[in-house]
Amino acid sequence: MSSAAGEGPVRTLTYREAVREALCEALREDDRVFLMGEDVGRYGGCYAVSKGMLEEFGEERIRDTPLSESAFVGAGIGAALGGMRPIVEVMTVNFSLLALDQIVNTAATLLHMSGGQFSVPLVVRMATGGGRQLAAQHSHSLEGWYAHIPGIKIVTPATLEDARGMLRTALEDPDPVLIFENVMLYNLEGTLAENAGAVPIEGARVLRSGEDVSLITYGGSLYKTLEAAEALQSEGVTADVIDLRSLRPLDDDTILASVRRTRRAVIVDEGWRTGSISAEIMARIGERLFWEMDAPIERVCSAEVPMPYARHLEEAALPSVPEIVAAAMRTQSRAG
Amino acid sequence: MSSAAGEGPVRTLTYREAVREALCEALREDDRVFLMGEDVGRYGGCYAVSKGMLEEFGEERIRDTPLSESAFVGAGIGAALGGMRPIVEVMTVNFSLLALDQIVNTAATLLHMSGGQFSVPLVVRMATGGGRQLAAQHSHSLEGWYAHIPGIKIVTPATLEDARGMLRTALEDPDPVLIFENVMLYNLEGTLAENAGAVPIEGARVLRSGEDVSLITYGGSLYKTLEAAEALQSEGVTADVIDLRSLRPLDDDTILASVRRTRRAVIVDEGWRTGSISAEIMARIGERLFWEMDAPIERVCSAEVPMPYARHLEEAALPSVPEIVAAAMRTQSRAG
Amino acid sequence: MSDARHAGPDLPDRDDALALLRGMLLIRRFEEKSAELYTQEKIRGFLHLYIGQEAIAAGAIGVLRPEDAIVATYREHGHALARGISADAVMAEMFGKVEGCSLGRGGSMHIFDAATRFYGGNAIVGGGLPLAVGLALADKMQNRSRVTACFFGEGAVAEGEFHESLNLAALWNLPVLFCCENNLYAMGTALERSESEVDVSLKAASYQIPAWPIDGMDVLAVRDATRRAVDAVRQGGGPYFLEFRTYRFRPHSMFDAELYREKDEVETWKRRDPIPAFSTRMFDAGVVAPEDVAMLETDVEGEIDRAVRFAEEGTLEPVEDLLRHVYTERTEP
Amino acid sequence: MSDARHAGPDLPDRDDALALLRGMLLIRRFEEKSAELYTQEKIRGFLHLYIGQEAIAAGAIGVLRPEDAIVATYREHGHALARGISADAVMAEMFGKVEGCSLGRGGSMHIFDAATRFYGGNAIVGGGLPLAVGLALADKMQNRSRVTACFFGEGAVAEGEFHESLNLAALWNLPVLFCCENNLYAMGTALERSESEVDVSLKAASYQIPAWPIDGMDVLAVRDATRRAVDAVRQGGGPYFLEFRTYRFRPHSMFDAELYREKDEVETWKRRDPIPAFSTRMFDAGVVAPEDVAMLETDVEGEIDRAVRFAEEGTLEPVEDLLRHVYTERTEP
Ligand SMILES: Cc1ncc(C[n+]2csc(CCOP(=O)(O)OP(=O)(O)O)c2C)c(N)n1
Ligand SMILES: Cc1ncc(C[n+]2csc(CCOP(=O)(O)OP(=O)(O)O)c2C)c(N)n1
Ligand SMILES: [Mg+2]
Ligand SMILES: [Mg+2]
Repeated sequence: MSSAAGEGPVRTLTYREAVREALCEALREDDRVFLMGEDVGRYGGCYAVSKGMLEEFGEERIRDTPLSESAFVGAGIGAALGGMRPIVEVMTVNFSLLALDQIVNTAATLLHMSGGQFSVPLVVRMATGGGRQLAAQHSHSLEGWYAHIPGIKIVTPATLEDARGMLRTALEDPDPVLIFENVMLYNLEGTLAENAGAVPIEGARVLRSGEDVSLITYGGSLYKTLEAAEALQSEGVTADVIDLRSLRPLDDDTILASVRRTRRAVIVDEGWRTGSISAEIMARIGERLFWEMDAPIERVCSAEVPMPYARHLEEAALPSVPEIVAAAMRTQSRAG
Repeated sequence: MSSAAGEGPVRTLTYREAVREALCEALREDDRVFLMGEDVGRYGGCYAVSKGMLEEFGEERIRDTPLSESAFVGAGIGAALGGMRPIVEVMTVNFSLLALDQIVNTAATLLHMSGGQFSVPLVVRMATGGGRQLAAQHSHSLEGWYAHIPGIKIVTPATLEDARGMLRTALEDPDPVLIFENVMLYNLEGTLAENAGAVPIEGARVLRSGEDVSLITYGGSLYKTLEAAEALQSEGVTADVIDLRSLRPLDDDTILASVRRTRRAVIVDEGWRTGSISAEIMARIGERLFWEMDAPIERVCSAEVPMPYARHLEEAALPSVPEIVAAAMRTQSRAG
Repeated sequence: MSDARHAGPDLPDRDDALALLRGMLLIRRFEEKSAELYTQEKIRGFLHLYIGQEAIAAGAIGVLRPEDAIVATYREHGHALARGISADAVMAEMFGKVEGCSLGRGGSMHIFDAATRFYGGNAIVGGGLPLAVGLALADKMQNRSRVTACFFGEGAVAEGEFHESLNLAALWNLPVLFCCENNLYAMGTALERSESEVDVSLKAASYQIPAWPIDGMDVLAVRDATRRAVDAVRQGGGPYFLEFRTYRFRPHSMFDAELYREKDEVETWKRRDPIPAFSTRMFDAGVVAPEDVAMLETDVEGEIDRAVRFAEEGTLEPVEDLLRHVYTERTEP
Repeated sequence: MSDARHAGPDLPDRDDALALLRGMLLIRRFEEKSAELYTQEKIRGFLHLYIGQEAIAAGAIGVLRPEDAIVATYREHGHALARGISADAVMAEMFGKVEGCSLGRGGSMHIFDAATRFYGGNAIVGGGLPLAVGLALADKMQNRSRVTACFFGEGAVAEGEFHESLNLAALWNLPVLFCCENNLYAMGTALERSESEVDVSLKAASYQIPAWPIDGMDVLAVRDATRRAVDAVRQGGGPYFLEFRTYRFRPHSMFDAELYREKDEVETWKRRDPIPAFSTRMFDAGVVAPEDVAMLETDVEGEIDRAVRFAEEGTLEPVEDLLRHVYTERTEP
């Protein structure tokens, strides 16, 4: 699905492997880097991302933690202050709620409270998203929610390039970066340049260009959106597809440049509709391009319901390709 | 500042007293109701709201808790399931982050996960907001952020009537209701009808009517907004002022009816700008009234910075009357 | 309590022994069937089997009265069945059918049942403990002599919610029975790799809660300890903590490659399988005969087959109802 | 350690005694001045005074080396001064001036200083403990023999973060010195109303961390215990826990009506005021003379006056800089 940008030699791998490569590279190249979290070591990672890494790097650097989300996220902050470059894996975003105090009240505020003295070069990775019938406590998509918090950065690698390349840049960042990996992407297969490496963690990317509408999305919804764009094409509607890549900061320039041209936009995200990141993007477009829009901005989000277990209900709750197509088509019809 | 709606006899009291009256009434009239939280008893409440209540109701029903936010909020959920009507006071929204797992993963999901079997008639009260120079860890305004979560209700009493009347209705609600009391309001003095009692917890209220712009706000920003409306009037611009009262659910009808008429809107809220509740309201207006708007919707929010201690910086970070006036004036000038 | 551990509980009579055995067998076969149905993709999501730990649910839950409450985890089919929730309702739940005990909205990890006061089915490790404290608080405030039994794994001991909840329960003298099922692993993390103090009972005792380790592979020991504990709790003695030492024979969930433990260790524990251990003991004591077990097996098989059929034949909730059960449905006055 | 508690530490010499006394006096007078400035509205927000607890900061922090780290709470002026952060910088911080140690962005609750490895100033009860664990983890992983001293009140013991952090520190054998200042109250909540087990050291010991109660009103006892503990930690012995038994003489903050404790109790404790207790003892032993104290008082007064002047004369950060320090400012390459 995903493909390498450059021209050089490429290879096939999964998103999971791309993340693992990035982790291994970071640990190999910088002694200060270590991975810490529940079951990252012996078990090989809940989603098998860190499988085999314990053998290569040892248990000090592939550090299994007890079930103590708040303490080990906080310990990550402390270790970052102490000169290390910790990568804390919170198994899934669902459990990160137990560590939210450390993230919001400490990681995000420390630099500011100390008048600029203490930067927190912490990377937190977590799996996010629904779609695996894991029901109401295991299917949150809260990355857009986290984007409300000043002092942290939120990135959402959706492509193999980003899975492979964002970690490195996040580790070089002096401030806390939260990386959200959508659970549905781990098995995604694609090609990647042999020499794929670090990529910026800021800035959106236009993955497909069109004239009639801007489809704006990120993470797990990217492939649905690309599929929708394909379907729209066959209806004669061509679409820009923007992968936001970073939710905080948002890349206003790329979003506005696209929408200014297409004059119509659909935002797709897996957060619950009310207060999702789509609302923020709609607000920004409205603020900046009010006079230029040809149709109300549409959004396709998750239904406002804790995720049901039953498959047909979960499917109905999540954004779908037909919904995206329908929303895009609505932007094409004139008048109110 | 605040004044009684009806015609009957009135009396003067503070917002704090109105909340206390509501609490006392609830405890007197229903044996199942009790108040639990840090320092609600012996200390008299961090903001002196429950002062004197221990003496009247005893320590079983005015229940001091240890510093264990997650456990006592969770115990509130359990007690609600067990037939009680707990009012859990989380001292301030800042500490509620420690209890977020219980709120989001249990209180908000239990009814759904159980297929409709277990309602959670829990009321959680917390103080919210900045403005008292309490700096980055003690000045959050996260009520709009909480409004993202399906399964809970979010209310923000801004007037004496609501401080006095929403609690009762919240206690009668079968689902979790979070009541956010802005810290700057506790000393607010006003009049209230002698017989003031329960008021609905849903539905916005138009507190002032005008023709030229809709000023939409809630909680601590209400009085700034009313002041701005007064100032605007002297510039010949008349404004609707809407007190949202409830952030989840939002009262679309009242918002849309007003904006449909004024064709211009300013949202004022104390949340950090990105992803604040104002974004959601802007999104909804854009979705429904795209063709009817005469100007881009404006918002006045908090600056995207952890709250600085220094007074002049805190003041600059929070929404202010001049900013609201300026935003409203911007909506009055035609063309882009 | 210590007496009990040394002398050992009395031998059960035939009916009693058969009931205990049936209880364990039902869970075992139900779980085996669930594993099968998972590979057939009839059951989806996460599936955590209780195989190896049956003596705990079967031994402990029988002691509770109907008015008592239960709080459990995502590994809770055993507790649900032991509590008397029908295999039909649990199976249908895992099939995502309306006939499931949670309408199919919960799935394997979220079994709920108001009729038997079964409060889930919590998939957040440690998340159920505060809930149990609150249920017990409600009982205490309403002067009811009910007990809330809260089951959780030893992995939960590291969570802040464990600490806060035990303190609250002890401080307020609440009728909670904490049942820690120490199966030595939290996913792939062995207890000694997650706790500085591996004696879980000792940890609990530091809250001034009476706490005992119990052989969780011995259904009689489990029942006996639970009886004494429940009696103490019901009489207003405050919370009680039982650490059931046990082992899960299967992977953590259906996704687990079991890299973290030796096959040998698993085999050693399997030799202590609570079901043959108990039946052999009953054979030896002449309380139960091998034919009885064969009959129980047939009976249980029938019950499970019916449950699978029930689940298969169940209906899916209409998609139009997606948004239901987010807020309580009230009939307007 | 128990030896030390029985035999008592050696008598200090004159310079040493004067330094200890000056350390305590500086904090006491600084806090008294702060209270005054608060009523004048020069200092705003929340203000938590350390009066009564001076022996702890003065006694313990002197033991640390420059390369060691400190994590503290919102009641941290004493620790900051004891660590050698200038009264100027702390006072200016509370005035909200750029010359303050946190640029005036932090205020009374958020004193930070990179030069002395003073990591705040955390206003979330219990929030500093995980941080301390992480700082110690960094030292251990980098093979540095540094100690992280983490100060917190007994109220924090009920928090989940306390539990999780102690376990992590012990499990990983990290160089953290946990310093619990048990002043018997968390705001208005007495220890016995918040903990089922009121022996805080016993609680800590349940994580297999060596833990001792120390008389926190005796600066020599504090210092002696801290020395031994720090030595053990620095030598790789893992974490250590000291419970300093103390009392705060003033209200929790400037908003506290003190409804929860008797005047008598406060007066009883004031008779154990660590400053006169120590100076009297030094007079009696002939180590220090009353005139010395008078000189120290004058000296301290001067230092504080200068600090107030410094703060008064300080500058406000330009409002245009509001959005600074949210993210690290990098000079583009
Ligand atoms: C707060 C939280 N963190 C992590 C997980 C992921 N997880 C699910 S089960 C489990 C292990 C729990 O072990 P234990 O408590 O011993 O119970 P067991 O599975 O052995 O029955 C983990 C880490 C979770 N569900 N909740
Ligand atoms: C998580 C959290 N909950 C509540 C508060 C409000 N609060 C501030 S200080 C305090 C009491 C803390 O007592 P203790 O830990 O004993 O420290 P002391 O104030 O006695 O020094 C409380 C409840 C807080 N700051 N953080
Ligand atoms: Mg386990
Ligand atoms: Mg205290």
